[in-house]
Amino acid sequence: MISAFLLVLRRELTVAVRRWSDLVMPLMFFIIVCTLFPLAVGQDIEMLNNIGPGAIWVAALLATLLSLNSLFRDDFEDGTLEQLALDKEPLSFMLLAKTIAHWLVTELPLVVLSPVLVLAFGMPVDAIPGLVLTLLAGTPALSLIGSVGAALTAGLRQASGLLALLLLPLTVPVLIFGARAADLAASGQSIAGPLYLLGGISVLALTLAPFATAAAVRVSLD
Amino acid sequence: MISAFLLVLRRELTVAVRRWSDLVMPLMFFIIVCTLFPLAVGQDIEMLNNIGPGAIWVAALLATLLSLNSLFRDDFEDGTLEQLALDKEPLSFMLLAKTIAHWLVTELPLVVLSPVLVLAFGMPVDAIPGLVLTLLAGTPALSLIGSVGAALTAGLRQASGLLALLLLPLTVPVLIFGARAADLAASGQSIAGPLYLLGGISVLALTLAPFATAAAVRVSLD
Amino acid sequence: MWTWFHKLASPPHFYRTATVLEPWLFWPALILLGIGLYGGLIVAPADYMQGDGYRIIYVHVPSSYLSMFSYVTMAVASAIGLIWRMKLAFCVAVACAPIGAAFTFLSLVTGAIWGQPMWGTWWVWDPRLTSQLILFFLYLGYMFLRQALAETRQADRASGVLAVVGVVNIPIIHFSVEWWNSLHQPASLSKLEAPSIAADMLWPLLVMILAYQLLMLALLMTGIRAQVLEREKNARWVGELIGREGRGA
Amino acid sequence: MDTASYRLEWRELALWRGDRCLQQSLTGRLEAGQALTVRGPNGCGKTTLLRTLCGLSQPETGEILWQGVAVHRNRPDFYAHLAYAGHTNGLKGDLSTRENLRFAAILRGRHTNQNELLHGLRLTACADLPTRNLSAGQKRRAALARVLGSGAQLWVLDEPFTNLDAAGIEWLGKRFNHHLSLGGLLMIAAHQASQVEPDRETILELPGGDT
Amino acid sequence: MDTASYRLEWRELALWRGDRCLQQSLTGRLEAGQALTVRGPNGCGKTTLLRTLCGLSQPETGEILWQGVAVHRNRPDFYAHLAYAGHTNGLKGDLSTRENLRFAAILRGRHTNQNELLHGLRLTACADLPTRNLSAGQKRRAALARVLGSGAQLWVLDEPFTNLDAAGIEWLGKRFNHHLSLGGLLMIAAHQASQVEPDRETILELPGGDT
Ligand code: HEM
Ligand SMILES: Nc1ncnc2c1ncn2[C@@H]1O[C@H](COP(=O)(O)OP(=O)(O)OP(=O)(O)O)[C@@H](O)[C@H]1O
Ligand SMILES: Nc1ncnc2c1ncn2[C@@H]1O[C@H](COP(=O)(O)OP(=O)(O)OP(=O)(O)O)[C@@H](O)[C@H]1O
Ligand SMILES: [Mg+2]
Ligand SMILES: [Mg+2]
Repeated sequence: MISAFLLVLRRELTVAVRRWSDLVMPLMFFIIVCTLFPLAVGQDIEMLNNIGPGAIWVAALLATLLSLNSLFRDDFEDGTLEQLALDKEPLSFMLLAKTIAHWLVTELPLVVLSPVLVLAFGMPVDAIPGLVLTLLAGTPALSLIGSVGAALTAGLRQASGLLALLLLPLTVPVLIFGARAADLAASGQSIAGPLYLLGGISVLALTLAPFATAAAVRVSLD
Repeated sequence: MISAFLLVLRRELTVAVRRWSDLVMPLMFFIIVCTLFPLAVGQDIEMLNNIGPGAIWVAALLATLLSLNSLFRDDFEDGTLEQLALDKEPLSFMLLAKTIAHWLVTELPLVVLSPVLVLAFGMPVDAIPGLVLTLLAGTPALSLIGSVGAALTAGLRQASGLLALLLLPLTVPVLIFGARAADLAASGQSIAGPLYLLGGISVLALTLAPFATAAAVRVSLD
Repeated sequence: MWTWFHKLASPPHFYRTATVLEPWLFWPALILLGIGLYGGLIVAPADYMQGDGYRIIYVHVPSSYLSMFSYVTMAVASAIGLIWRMKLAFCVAVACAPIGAAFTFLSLVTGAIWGQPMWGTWWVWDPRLTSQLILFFLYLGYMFLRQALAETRQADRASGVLAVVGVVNIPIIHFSVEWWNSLHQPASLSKLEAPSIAADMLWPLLVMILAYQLLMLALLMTGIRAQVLEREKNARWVGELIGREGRGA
Repeated sequence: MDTASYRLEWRELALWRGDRCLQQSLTGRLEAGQALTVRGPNGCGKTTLLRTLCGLSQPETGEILWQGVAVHRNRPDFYAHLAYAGHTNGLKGDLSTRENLRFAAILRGRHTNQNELLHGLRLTACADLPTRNLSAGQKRRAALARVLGSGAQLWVLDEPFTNLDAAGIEWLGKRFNHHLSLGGLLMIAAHQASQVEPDRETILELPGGDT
Repeated sequence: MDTASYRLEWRELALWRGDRCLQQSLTGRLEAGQALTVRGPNGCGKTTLLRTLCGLSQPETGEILWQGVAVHRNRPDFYAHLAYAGHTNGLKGDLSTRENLRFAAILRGRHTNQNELLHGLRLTACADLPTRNLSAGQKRRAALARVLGSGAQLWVLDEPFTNLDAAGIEWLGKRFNHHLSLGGLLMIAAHQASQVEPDRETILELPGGDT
């Protein structure tokens, strides 16, 4: 089971590297969204400071949405999803590997890049560890919850809007807590509370989402 | 030539209307993205006011990007792009029809709906005409520039991915001028300058983009 | 117990049960609605702070409560359908969605109307309001997903998964007032020992809630019947039913 | 169909994919009323040849002439007489067969009687389903219907018999012969028998394929 | 391959798509060393039957048993013995044939000698190309290689001969017979001859298809 898991993970990463242009898109998008705010809002440092954490979180959520769109669609169309569903290893496990690959490929670069964007918003350097921590704790939940929605819409074309509609209600708590925690971090307060909550949501999603995803994939294939 | 143009346009629209939910979806998506900002940034009305125009433009760009993703990929995979390329009518013309359909289906609803979102950000009602005008002037450029990128990535050669990456930043000027103009409009200033600029970019894109798109499609098919 | 359960779960049998139940739910609902409105609009005194404006509570609170009740019903029915592969359960879930969406919409609209005099604005990005809006999106998502999937069987199971997953939002809505400091009214009814509301104002509210509840169940029966007929339209018993009614008319 | 006699020629074509040379010095012609069947092992370049002749791919060297004029010089005229069906079906999955066909017909400026064609291909019962839901053979039939109803002189078909049942193959063979008897041109790639009357058919056996 | 004798049974299956009933009351069984060839006109439900037997679709009514146990009760055991290739090839276009096969093999916990299989299927020369670039027949071969190298007892193949050249069809037939002689089970849908020795083969002729 573990070996199947690692195998799927490795294949996903290989495919992602071959399609590096798909990989860079969400990242570019993240940067563009973040840089746009200072342009839209103007030079008022205090204001920028204020919206910074929220903006970074929104950008992360949107970048996730952008990339989730094709998480299962390609596999659905070329028939590899079918093959996974016919394997003796539990489907939920292998889909979890796919989701983790998605996180590594899409979310992790955002997290790594976020310190740079903190500077774009003129936030204090001390805010960096807090922001990075909240993103680390919260983005897994985004990927995991997102995978359920992606699995439900795998067989549908032009489903980006539907996907957003399905995912928004489920990801908003993550967004709210994430932005709140990042905000606290920026103003130098303790972020332990919301951070644990975010971590809690991620762990909960980790235990439940794979099963929902597997069920959804089986439905999409029917 | 005109009739082929209209025909492609009609088919694209039929495909979109086929499931009425598809039509409503970009709208829902747009609304959802716009609701994310207040959630993440907090309830401070002045701040919301400030980021409003920028947020609405980001939402529009994102909706465009998400839908462009599949603008030509579907056609490429099911072979209808091949069929268009083999038609006696000029390919660039028919692709322009596709792009216009894309604009009508994805962007126009956003433009129409944007006044409602102005309220979500608590912006003054006077800001509405300005915002709508900037969106009207700027979104065609997004669709047109986007179509070149979509054509390049349809067949997904590595080099084309790179080009698409170069194209994405091209939309940034549109975004910047758009957000700036909307911002001016919201604070009651004259928007003539940026508006002409946006219109200029759109017209330029209209005259050049179709040829680039056609060339890109032929490259993708080879 | 199980035989009874299985008998109830057979579509023709349930169809007949629902047909019998429907009027027994509908008419009491109407009567209670009348009593509740009379009590709420005429008997209950004007509020010393809000004047008559507060009377919208008699619409707002019941519809808010039922918006959540409908969702839970939908999720439970979906779970049953997914686990035991029971088609009837999906009929229940599908019937719940538009009813719940309508109540949610009503709650949002009445809340907004009430908010205008109370808070001086139609809408604020307050946790309770936001989460109620999100509940509305959840209903929409459920219905759009069904719309997008052409085959009923597939739509049932896919939307079922969504409904079950989305149930996590219900506690968030309910407790949002306590978890965040919110503009919105905290729970005033659930504190049973010492209700923070005058008895004259309270009883019409309770009556209204009961009336809404019965109304929701009546609508649910109608919805389920329509679903059952739609799905079983090729079955023999439906043919007989239509034949009989056709002859009767 | 008009009575002018058409002709497609190609000279000294070299087909490359990546850094592999698939075929070299291919020269040939196809005249009105004739069929060319391209055969050869998997991967020898049949599809590449057909796509190159249609102008979808560029040949590495060599030239392709339609009515004596280089094809890339006169796309509109060539494409007005060409109908192609490749390995992919060229159908929009969200549209029904009828809608897909109507679109193709209007684009060509024709108003064929769809019903007769749909009936012949036994697609009547599923003509209003989104083509996404059709069975593999039904999709193939719909793709062929587009070509058969196009009114084009030159049909280029890449493995047209794929996924078809026996009755479908036979019916298609009849249509091929009918098309040829009216002076049409036909070029197919196939692993099965082409169903064309032997005296109308030329077979091009491509060498190659890998070890 | 172990020597236990396997068996797949299905009882009273009803296959529906949308609101159309494709097949009713299908009952049958497949035992070790036997092949079942499903035939029938396009759109009669062959693919749907195969997918249902594999557990990819739910039958409207009826049950499917592997070794006497309902399939959906014991997926892991059933799937450990099953290899399926449908109309889609199940290959990642960005990975090479070798990579695709290696992935499939490791997932099954096997280390077959890829090279021999690739050689038999004449894929050696293009084994390191991304499968997206392969010819139609080569893609099909790669998909078949996955099944042939899986070591599974039950092979379920939907139109395996599609796009294959004559030599490929013959080679595949030999492998089928070899698999059966080792006590394997084979189920295919095909419009061509199945290449299986007649005494091992049962033919299931599905009625239907549309006017
Ligand atoms: C658009 C605006 C509003 C929305 C979306 C909304 C939503 C809700 C919801 C969902 C509930 C049910 C809570 C539960 O049962 O846990 C509720 C209850 C209630 N709402 Fe609102 N509301 C809005 C505006 C208002 C306003 C302006 C007032 C009055 C100042 C108000 C007063 C109440 C009261 C008194 C309850 C009953 C609380 C309880 O006993 O639990 N609401 N509302
Ligand atoms: N939603 C639907 N409503 C009605 N009929 C449908 C629907 N979806 C699919 N069908 C029909 O169901 C059948 C599916 O058949 P299936 O794919 O199993 O055929 P097949 O025997 O494999 O055919 P082929 O030989 O062409 O591969 C087709 O006839 C198709 O038209
Ligand atoms: N980038 C590349 N580098 C090397 N060889 C390539 C490349 N891309 C494609 N090929 C090879 O080119 C050939 C393309 O063949 P083509 O698709 O024309 O074959 P075909 O004759 O139509 O075969 P089939 O009968 O299988 O359809 C294949 O052998 C493929 O492996
Ligand atoms: Mg080929
Ligand atoms: Mg089939």
